[in-house]
Amino acid sequence: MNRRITEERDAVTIRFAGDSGDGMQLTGSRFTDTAALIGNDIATFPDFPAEIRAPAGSLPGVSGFQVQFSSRDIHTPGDRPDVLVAMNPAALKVNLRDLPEGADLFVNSDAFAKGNLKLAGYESNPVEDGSLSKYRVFSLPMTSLTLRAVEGLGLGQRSAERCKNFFALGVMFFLYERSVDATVQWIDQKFAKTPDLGEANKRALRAGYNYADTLEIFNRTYRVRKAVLPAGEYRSVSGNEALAMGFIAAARQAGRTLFYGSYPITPASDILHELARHRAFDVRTFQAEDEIAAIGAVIGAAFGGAIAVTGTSGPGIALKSEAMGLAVMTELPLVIVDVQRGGPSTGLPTKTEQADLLQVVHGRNGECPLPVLAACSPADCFHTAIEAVQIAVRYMTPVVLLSDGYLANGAEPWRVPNVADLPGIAVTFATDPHEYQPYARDPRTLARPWALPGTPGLEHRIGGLEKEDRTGNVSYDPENHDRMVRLRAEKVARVAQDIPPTEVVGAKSGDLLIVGWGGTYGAITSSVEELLVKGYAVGQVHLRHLNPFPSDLGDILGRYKRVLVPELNLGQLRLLLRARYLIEAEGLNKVAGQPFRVDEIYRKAASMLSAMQPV
Amino acid sequence: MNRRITEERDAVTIRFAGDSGDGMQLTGSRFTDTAALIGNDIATFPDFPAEIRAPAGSLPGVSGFQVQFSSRDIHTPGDRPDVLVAMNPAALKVNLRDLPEGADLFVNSDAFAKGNLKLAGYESNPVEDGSLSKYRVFSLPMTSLTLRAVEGLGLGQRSAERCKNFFALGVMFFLYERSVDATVQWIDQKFAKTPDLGEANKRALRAGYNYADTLEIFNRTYRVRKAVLPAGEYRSVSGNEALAMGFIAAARQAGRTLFYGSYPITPASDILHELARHRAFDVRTFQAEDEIAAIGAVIGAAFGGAIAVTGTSGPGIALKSEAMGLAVMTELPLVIVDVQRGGPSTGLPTKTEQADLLQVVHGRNGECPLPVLAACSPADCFHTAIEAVQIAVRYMTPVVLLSDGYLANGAEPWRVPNVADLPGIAVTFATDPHEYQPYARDPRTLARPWALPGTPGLEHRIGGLEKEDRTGNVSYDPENHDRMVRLRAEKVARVAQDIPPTEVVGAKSGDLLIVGWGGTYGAITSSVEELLVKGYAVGQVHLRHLNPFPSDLGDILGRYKRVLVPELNLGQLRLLLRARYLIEAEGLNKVAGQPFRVDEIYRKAASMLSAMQPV
Amino acid sequence: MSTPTQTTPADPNAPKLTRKDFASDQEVRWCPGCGDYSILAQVQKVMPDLGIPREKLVFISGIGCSSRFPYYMNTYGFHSIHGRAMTLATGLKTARPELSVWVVTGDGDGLSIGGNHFLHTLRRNVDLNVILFNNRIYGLTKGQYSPTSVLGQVTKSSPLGTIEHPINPVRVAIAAEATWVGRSVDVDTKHLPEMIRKMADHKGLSFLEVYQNCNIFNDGAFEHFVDKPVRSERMLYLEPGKPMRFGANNEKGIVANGLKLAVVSVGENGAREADLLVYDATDPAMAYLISQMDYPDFPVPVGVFLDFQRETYEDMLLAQVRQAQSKPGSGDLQKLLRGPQTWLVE
Amino acid sequence: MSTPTQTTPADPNAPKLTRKDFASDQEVRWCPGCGDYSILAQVQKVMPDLGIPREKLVFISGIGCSSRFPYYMNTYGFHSIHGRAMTLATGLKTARPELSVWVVTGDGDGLSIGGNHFLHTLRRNVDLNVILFNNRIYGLTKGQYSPTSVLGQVTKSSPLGTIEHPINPVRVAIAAEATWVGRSVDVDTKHLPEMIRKMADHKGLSFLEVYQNCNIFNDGAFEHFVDKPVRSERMLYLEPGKPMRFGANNEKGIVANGLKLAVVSVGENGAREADLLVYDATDPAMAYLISQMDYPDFPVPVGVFLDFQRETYEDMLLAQVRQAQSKPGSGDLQKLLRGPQTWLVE
Ligand SMILES: Cc1ncc(C[n+]2csc(CCOP(=O)(O)OP(=O)(O)O)c2C)c(N)n1
Ligand SMILES: Cc1ncc(C[n+]2csc(CCOP(=O)(O)OP(=O)(O)O)c2C)c(N)n1
Ligand code: SF4
Ligand code: SF4
Ligand SMILES: [Mg+2]
Ligand SMILES: [Mg+2]
Repeated sequence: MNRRITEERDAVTIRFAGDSGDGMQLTGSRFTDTAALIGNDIATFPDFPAEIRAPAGSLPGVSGFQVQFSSRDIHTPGDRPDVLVAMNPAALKVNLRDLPEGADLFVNSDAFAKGNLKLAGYESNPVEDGSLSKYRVFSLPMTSLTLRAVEGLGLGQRSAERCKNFFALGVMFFLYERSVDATVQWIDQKFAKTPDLGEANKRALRAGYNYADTLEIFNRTYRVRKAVLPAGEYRSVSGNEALAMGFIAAARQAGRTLFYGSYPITPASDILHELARHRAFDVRTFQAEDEIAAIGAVIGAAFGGAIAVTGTSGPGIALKSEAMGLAVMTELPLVIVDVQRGGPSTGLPTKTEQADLLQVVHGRNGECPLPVLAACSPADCFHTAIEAVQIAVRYMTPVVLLSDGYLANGAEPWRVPNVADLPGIAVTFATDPHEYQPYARDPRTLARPWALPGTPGLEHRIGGLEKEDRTGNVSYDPENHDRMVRLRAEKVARVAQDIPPTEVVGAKSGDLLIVGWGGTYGAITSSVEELLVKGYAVGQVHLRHLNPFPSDLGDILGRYKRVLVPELNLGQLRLLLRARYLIEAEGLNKVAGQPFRVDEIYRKAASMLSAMQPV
Repeated sequence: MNRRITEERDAVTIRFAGDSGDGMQLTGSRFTDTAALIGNDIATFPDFPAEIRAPAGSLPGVSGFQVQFSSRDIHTPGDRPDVLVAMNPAALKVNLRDLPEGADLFVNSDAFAKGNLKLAGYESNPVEDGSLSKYRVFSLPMTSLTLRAVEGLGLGQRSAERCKNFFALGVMFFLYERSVDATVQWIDQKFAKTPDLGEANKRALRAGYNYADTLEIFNRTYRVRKAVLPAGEYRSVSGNEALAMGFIAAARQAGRTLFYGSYPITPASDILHELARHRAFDVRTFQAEDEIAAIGAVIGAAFGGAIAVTGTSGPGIALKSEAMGLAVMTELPLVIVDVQRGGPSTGLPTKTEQADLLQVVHGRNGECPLPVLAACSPADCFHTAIEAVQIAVRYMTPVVLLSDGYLANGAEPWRVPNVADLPGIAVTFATDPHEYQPYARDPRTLARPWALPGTPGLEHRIGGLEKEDRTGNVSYDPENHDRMVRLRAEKVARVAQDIPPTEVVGAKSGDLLIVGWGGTYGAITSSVEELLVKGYAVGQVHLRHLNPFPSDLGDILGRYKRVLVPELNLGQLRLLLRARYLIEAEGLNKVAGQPFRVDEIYRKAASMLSAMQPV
Repeated sequence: MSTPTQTTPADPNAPKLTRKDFASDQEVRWCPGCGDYSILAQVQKVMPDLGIPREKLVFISGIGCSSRFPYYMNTYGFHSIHGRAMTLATGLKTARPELSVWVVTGDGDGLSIGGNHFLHTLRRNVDLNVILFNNRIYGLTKGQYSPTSVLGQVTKSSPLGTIEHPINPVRVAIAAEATWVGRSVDVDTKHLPEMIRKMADHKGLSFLEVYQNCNIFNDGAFEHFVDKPVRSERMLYLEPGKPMRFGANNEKGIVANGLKLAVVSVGENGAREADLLVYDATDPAMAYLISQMDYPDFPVPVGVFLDFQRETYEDMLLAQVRQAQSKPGSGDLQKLLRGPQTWLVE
Repeated sequence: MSTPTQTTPADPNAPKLTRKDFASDQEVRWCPGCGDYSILAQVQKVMPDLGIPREKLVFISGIGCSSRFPYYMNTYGFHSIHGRAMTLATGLKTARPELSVWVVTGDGDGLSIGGNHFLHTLRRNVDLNVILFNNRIYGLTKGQYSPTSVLGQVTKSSPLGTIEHPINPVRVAIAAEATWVGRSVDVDTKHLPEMIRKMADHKGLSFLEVYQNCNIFNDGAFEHFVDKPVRSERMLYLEPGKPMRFGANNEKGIVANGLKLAVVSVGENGAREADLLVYDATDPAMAYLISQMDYPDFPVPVGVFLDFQRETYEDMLLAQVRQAQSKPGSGDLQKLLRGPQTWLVE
């Protein structure tokens, strides 16, 4: 079809949307992997309901998967889709508000019948009543075309219809000049046990591809060239996968068994699922009866010398907080992962948020300090997991690692690290009965010795009552208590010794510093890039260490006229910065269960900046 | 004995110290009540070990009771005792460090035998080796004199010896010119069932009194006249008693049943014990299987329309935090009492501390705000309890009430309020099905309506998932979530509407403002009184409302050159003040499980002040 | 029996409600084919017969697919937090004994994180009606094993099979000293409503385990004995005071030799009707013994395991209240405030 | 049986330890006369005989008077937080199966706040030795009722008497599918050490309830059947495989008619030795039935209620590990990091 033009694009954002049962998550991932394979940079954002399968066609049942793929380095799944694939009216209704004028809109016309329209709250069919005139609408009878394609395989109506997502995928593959081969292979593996289902899906896929090819309505296809990324071997990785691998790697580097105790909770459960698959690495997963049992077991395992980790989400942290205090008092090394979700209470379990920061910093009885780290991208979860373990064993302290639903489920390309290059993790155990004291301290780190049961002559008792300095015996002595409270605080403060100098992106001083933490990294970075292009004197600091803060942070904050702290909460990091540095930090706060859009941050910063120095 | 001089004192501090089994708490309370009865102002500080009865004669087993009684208005049990009664060597060892030179020291010489001396770690007998020359030592064979006094009653040796605390009490009564009558009556009631024990105690009491009278070594007695207090009927009250009565009164004023759900924990258990005695007021106490069940039941009772309260201490708050989030999300009125103790973890269960402030303000997942109040004296607990209930029902919100071990067990005189003068508590319930919406809001308070099960036509469902504005239906809508998060925050912020103007003691502006909260009120007030006498330009603000802060607080803080925040923690209120008002608040922090001494605060403030304007 | 805490009956003249009156306006959001639909339907069917006014009914749940139940009932409802439904119900019933309080929970919500509250609420005999949807899986979190999952079951969190011996909810309920314990099956539309009616009639806590199919994450967990064709052969309906019989034509029965149970065919090799074990629902030891019957050696017992009387928690509490209030001069607030001893300052 | 998770035996040539070797340097801080002293003494007495090196022993407790226990043992110890001892023990044993892990808890710590962990740790059959000090009161918090306090008991928190039906720890343990369940008494210095030895020998979780006198807040709670003069008449020592006998001269016994138990005097009106119920410690239903015996109708049963084998949690877990590691090429970290699919960027 040489009549057809090929258009170059440097980045495209596609959102697949349909019923929970329509397989949109799968469709999105297949498209993502293919884009990754041909060398695009990618970023994804799956967004699904809390129900397993809300009733077919209903608004709460809509599940979406957004992917941005590009020929340049990108940091987010894109603000607004250039292309929306809507498998039914509900999917259209829910996603239309995000669609910019002129965007491509693909709908499965077969699904726009009375029943579904009513379920979605449409009086009339939007595809026909002209209400979509702002978009380039492609209305394709995906269901019937799919049914025709799989005819003769003797599938039941329902299973046959199920293949329509592959039809939609085929159409997209053609329009964006991707081959179906990788997906065909994937289907062959995946459906090895049910070959006829596999065959049906392959037919649907090819049917979609060929349909798009032969169809007249598409007068152009799009080309998104491979991105120039640092050379190396890449894979696509999600935050939860990266955390699981990070902990396995850390245990391997420390030469210890990995013990992971957890109680399932969205969006942290996948860490447990992933780790449970790796017994070969001597990973001992324990699915506890509740969150308290999970951290209790982890404290016991840490006492026994394992690399001990527990993972949960906000409500689970609330339940673990008493035991976290025990870990602080007994000064045992463990990592507590909080994959944050929308709160308060049960809140919005499948949505993302950053509102647990103050809980993990302050949410325990008594003076109960511990280090807090936050990962900033799916791949970064791997390195943050390793650093969390390093700090835990070096300072003999529980460490909190913050992730969030956006990082946990989102995926990005990851240059696979060479195992030989992984940092070593030195663990030393007390063995000498003569000099051993349970609460003696390392002069640099103030860490107490780690003495494992099984070591002759080091028999000792620890617990949650206040400890006598050095001996660790129970003590109610007033001066001793005051000393121990300050020692525990000082120990955590000293973690700052090992924090590398803070990296400042953009202007090293000037009008505005944007300070962020966690999963907002991508959106902030993209907005800062744009601001710098516009010539604004803006700097960016993204904090990985939230307690203690890096020692150079105060100086850096002082070098700018104004400080903006964008957060998916009501200003929790802002509160800590104001209290610590007494600076007039301003906030950009959104608590909608959704990540920031780049333009939200850009606009806020630009308005602050232009107020100061119009470019 | 007219040879004997009577010396006038305006305030005296006595500390009774002995074994956990020696009945020092009882001795102290008897002396306190007598002092109160004759019209002294009083303040007490019981200080006992975490063990029920540590081994006799051991250092950890020492139990102490300090009382200050005076002819003027006092606010604390006294910094250092003028008189120490030490029933054994361990009691001497533990308490000597607090004893100022020249103080009177009464020891039970019978107890200073080898065994006890060794247990207390004394090489030689301090009473004889001259190491006590700094004090006026009165060494009395209390045990043998007691045994002689109770001879013939046919008591066993052990029970007979048990009476020696009454002997000591008798001595003190004589020296401070108090009659034994009130105590005799008390004994008659208390020992009605075991008259011979009662008789023995009375004999020991009188023996001590007469012994002091006839003994030559006492060349003087002391007179502490009645204090000039506002006219009225007084009783002595402890913080936990006052809380219990406050909640009973609040329920009565609201015309509702009081439901108290709790799991025993020091130092909060006495609230449960006290309330369990008052079924006659339709008090329904529920001793739960754990802290989570306690607050769960309280949330259920609040849903049902009861005045619902749960009480615990720091570790229990940690466990309740998830459920507190549910109460915030469902916007139900309940009160959560935290009687703070030494932490972190199990910490120092019987000692006092103020280190749970940040936990109750920030310790929940998601954006989860609730009002926080703190009582400042034992008697103040009564009024704080009533105010907490008022706020809870008016704003339909859980409210945290902070007390501490020092307030809970300490006692002071309390002018008994007239029931007719108690504030009314208006509770209104939704009844009209036509206009009812579960999450509609009162325009002034933003409270949602309270609709009780049993009301025809108001059937509705609530829960922990995010609610749709007004309807209260489950909603995952991004904009709605953002709106609801801000509505919940705004509702709590509006509680400030009902906070009276902040009272400033001393200079209304000037060099130094001392800001305190909770149980440090007495010590701060006394030190400020002294500072003002010295002519310093110092002001005092004591906060009862810690979230939200009073709306006039910012202005007040601005009127002073420097701000000092004394706290029994590492600076928790200070952190909140700095974050909110960006002021360079300085801290005086002690985390020793002990209350502030007046001179500690005085010295710190004086040093700050004299640096500014030498008087 | 009419006690102070008896739930108030409906006004007899009020028009009888229909099952529709108990359906809320919220659309049901379970997976198509989920066993929860059938349980919901049965509960809505039975409610009108209970003669309890709708506003007096409260459904309280924890978190889980099953725990979404209250949203679909047009009564008062509370979808609380994971594992804690029993505690809210206890507080509500104690504060408002005249209400009819129902708890809906799952095998994870009620027996994993909620196990402790389960134990203590049952022993207190708070007058609640507790229905546990046992699908032997965590549904809402997408398929991890639960405390009732069978040993070796492959799930998301046990890719190599679980290594945890399951608990038997009925057995735990018996040991928790419950006064009414029953079991039924989601699809048994004749037996299930009968059980719901019985538990509602029981004064004191009633606990009903319902085998429920999760067709997404644990499909067919019970089909080997629940499926229509085999049901009569592989399930036994316990009836208090009746001999234990089962089988297509009720021809089989259970005999006990000491504590050893055996299946016999009445009439065959000397087994007589009279030899059959007569079920005694007032004897926990008998209930415990029978709870050990399981397929394939035995038919799976459903029906009423225990049914006897013990005074309820809230009745005993209110008795103390009335007792205290009956004392002359009791409840005088001024007296309380004055305490044991006061003194006057002029 | 020697399994990978068997606790390592001591070096045979090492000098045998004495009970003193197990006393720590911390002074014991229980009230004079507390039953805890006697239990501590018995445990310290038995330890040397177990042949387990001291450094391989770990005592883990929660919070309570009883939970101070680990401080007094010269072994590794962990005084954790209230109700959670079981969870720490599970984590430690799973990470370090070669250790001998003991849990010491109380009726409040283990059965009130810790009830859920109790239930699940028992069913998992983690190879722990659990001793529960049951004094039917909260000691450390100065005398509130506990889940085992008798109905009507007057305590600090129940001035008018409790209104809560107690649970029976042995019964709950049986329903929790425990593989070894026993009961003894603090002052029975012959029987208690025997039980401690037996539980130590059991592979799998062993649970021992010890009636313990709190002479401060619940003095004499057990004296009516424990006191020396009446003990033999009012307590029955269960012995697996032996007929159930008791009495000063062992002249009495227990017979069962179906599920109904009765006390008989052997020899009197036709009761023969052979009629006596022979105790079967492998049958939970029998254990449950016997757990219902109580004074005054029956003697109080102590001894071994249950003793049978089931694979332990940690053995099954390690079996999965070994199984996975036996696969060629398993445990390749680089392979793991590369994942299912990679692509090269030049
Ligand atoms: C404190 C807390 N922990 C964990 C979760 C996650 N969670 C929600 S439901 C559930 C299990 C539900 O299983 P079950 O009770 O059997 O209900 P089902 O979905 O099978 O009906 C879990 C672990 C949560 N919501 N809250
Ligand atoms: C989270 C928490 N809740 C409550 C307490 C208070 N507490 C300490 S021990 C105890 C009960 C102890 O009873 P039991 O386990 O029977 O031990 P005993 O003292 O009787 O030996 C309680 C309620 C606590 N320490 N921590
Ligand atoms: S996941 Fe299972 S239990 Fe949950 S709604 Fe779907 S089918 Fe029902
Ligand atoms: S309070 Fe009771 S249990 Fe605790 S140490 Fe004293 S006697 Fe023993
Ligand atoms: Mg389930
Ligand atoms: Mg106890």
